[in-house]
Amino acid sequence: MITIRVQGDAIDSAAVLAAIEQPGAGAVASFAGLVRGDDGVTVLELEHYPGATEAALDKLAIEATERWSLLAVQIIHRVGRMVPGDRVVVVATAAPHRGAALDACAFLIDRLKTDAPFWKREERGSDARWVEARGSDHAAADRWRAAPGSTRP
Amino acid sequence: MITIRVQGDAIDSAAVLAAIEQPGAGAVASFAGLVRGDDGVTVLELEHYPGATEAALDKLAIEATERWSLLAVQIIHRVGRMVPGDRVVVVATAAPHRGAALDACAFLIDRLKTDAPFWKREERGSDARWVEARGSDHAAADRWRAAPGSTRP
Amino acid sequence: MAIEMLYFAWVREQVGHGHESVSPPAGLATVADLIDWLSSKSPGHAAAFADRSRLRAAIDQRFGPLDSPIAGAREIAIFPPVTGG
Amino acid sequence: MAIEMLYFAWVREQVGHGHESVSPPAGLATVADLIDWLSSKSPGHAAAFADRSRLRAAIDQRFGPLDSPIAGAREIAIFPPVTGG
Repeated sequence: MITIRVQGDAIDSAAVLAAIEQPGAGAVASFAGLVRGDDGVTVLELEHYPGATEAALDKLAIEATERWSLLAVQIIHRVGRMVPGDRVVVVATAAPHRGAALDACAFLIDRLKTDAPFWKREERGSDARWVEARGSDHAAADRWRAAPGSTRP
Repeated sequence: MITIRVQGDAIDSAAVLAAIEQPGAGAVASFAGLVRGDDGVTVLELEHYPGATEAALDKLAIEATERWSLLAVQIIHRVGRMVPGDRVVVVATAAPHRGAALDACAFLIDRLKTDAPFWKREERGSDARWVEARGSDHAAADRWRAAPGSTRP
Repeated sequence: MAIEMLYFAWVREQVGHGHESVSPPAGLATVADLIDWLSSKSPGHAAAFADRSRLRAAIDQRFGPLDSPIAGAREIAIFPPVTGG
Repeated sequence: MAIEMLYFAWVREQVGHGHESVSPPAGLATVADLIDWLSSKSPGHAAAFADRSRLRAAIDQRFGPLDSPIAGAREIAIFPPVTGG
């Protein structure tokens, strides 16, 4: 039960959670990435590669279901212009047991940062710049490649 | 910003998520534990130790805020009679960065299982039994004692 | 001095009630001593306290092993290992 | 054979548009060769492609290094390292 969505509209995280709960799911983990409002950013704009983005997210979700015992995965990513407080991405996982739900959720958000074709552009008033990729994101994503199976914590 | 609640009413996870999002929080992680409906359980009853429960949850939340850079922690635990699909517990964390939010959320639910005075009683039709503590829960909780700091994944 | 005893889960069910005020004799040093003494109160108490390995305790709401001292305690809870979350 | 080029983020901004159809000469083997050739199209292309270490590519929507072969490719995207999530 994989749901992937790339959308311009605001993400309704309550709807995501409501949709992923189901019989047999003893555990639901979720992660929301929000536009931070504490470092002067007034607008965050997300560009993506239509088609390739959805394929990359789908591939990640499939990898998660192969790696952990999951009942459902949802990845909803917003694109376009956002303001501080807006949700950029919501990832949710449902599983019989908590370890799988928590690990898969962390895996998906870590790997999404390096494997899916999104680009962030920050505006601070009239100043705009494209966000540079961070080495720490690659380190977080690589940990999941180095260590197959559950390795939490 | 620690919120602890032990309640007989259904847990509104959308309200928990809405309450924890705030300026500066780039990351919100949540976990919901649900009554599973796939193993014949018709009713799950949760008993607790009033006063001591809230104190134990508060202590755990404080330990999390000392260990990770968090903006907010919410732990909402339901008690009384529940049916499959009902949320037993919702844990949510808000942090500037995703690693802290994800790790602290996993820490809280792992440690809650062994450190807070709740007892589960399962009914399957007319048969009722108290749930036995599981060694795997202690192993999960102990990992956080053995390894200070972030160790994900 | 009176101690308020609290029982939870199947300990409560086997004892037959969730709380009781008891006045143990002088000389009881630990929770385990108290449990020995309580076991003689009724068959229910005896059954509930038969297997020490399945019991946990809190003294004035602080969790501790069965060899924790009870001197000065006002509230002592006896219960099975916890199973929340 | 015509290749549909796609550009994203600051690569798109510097090139000046998000897509274009190009017909590279025979003999270009890799994405890097294609980038060399594209660089002569305009000052914008030259600026966008100046620093290879900052460029990533996808050939027919499959992500690959700049030395990936382009034989038979219909859509090639050039872009900076991704920054989503």
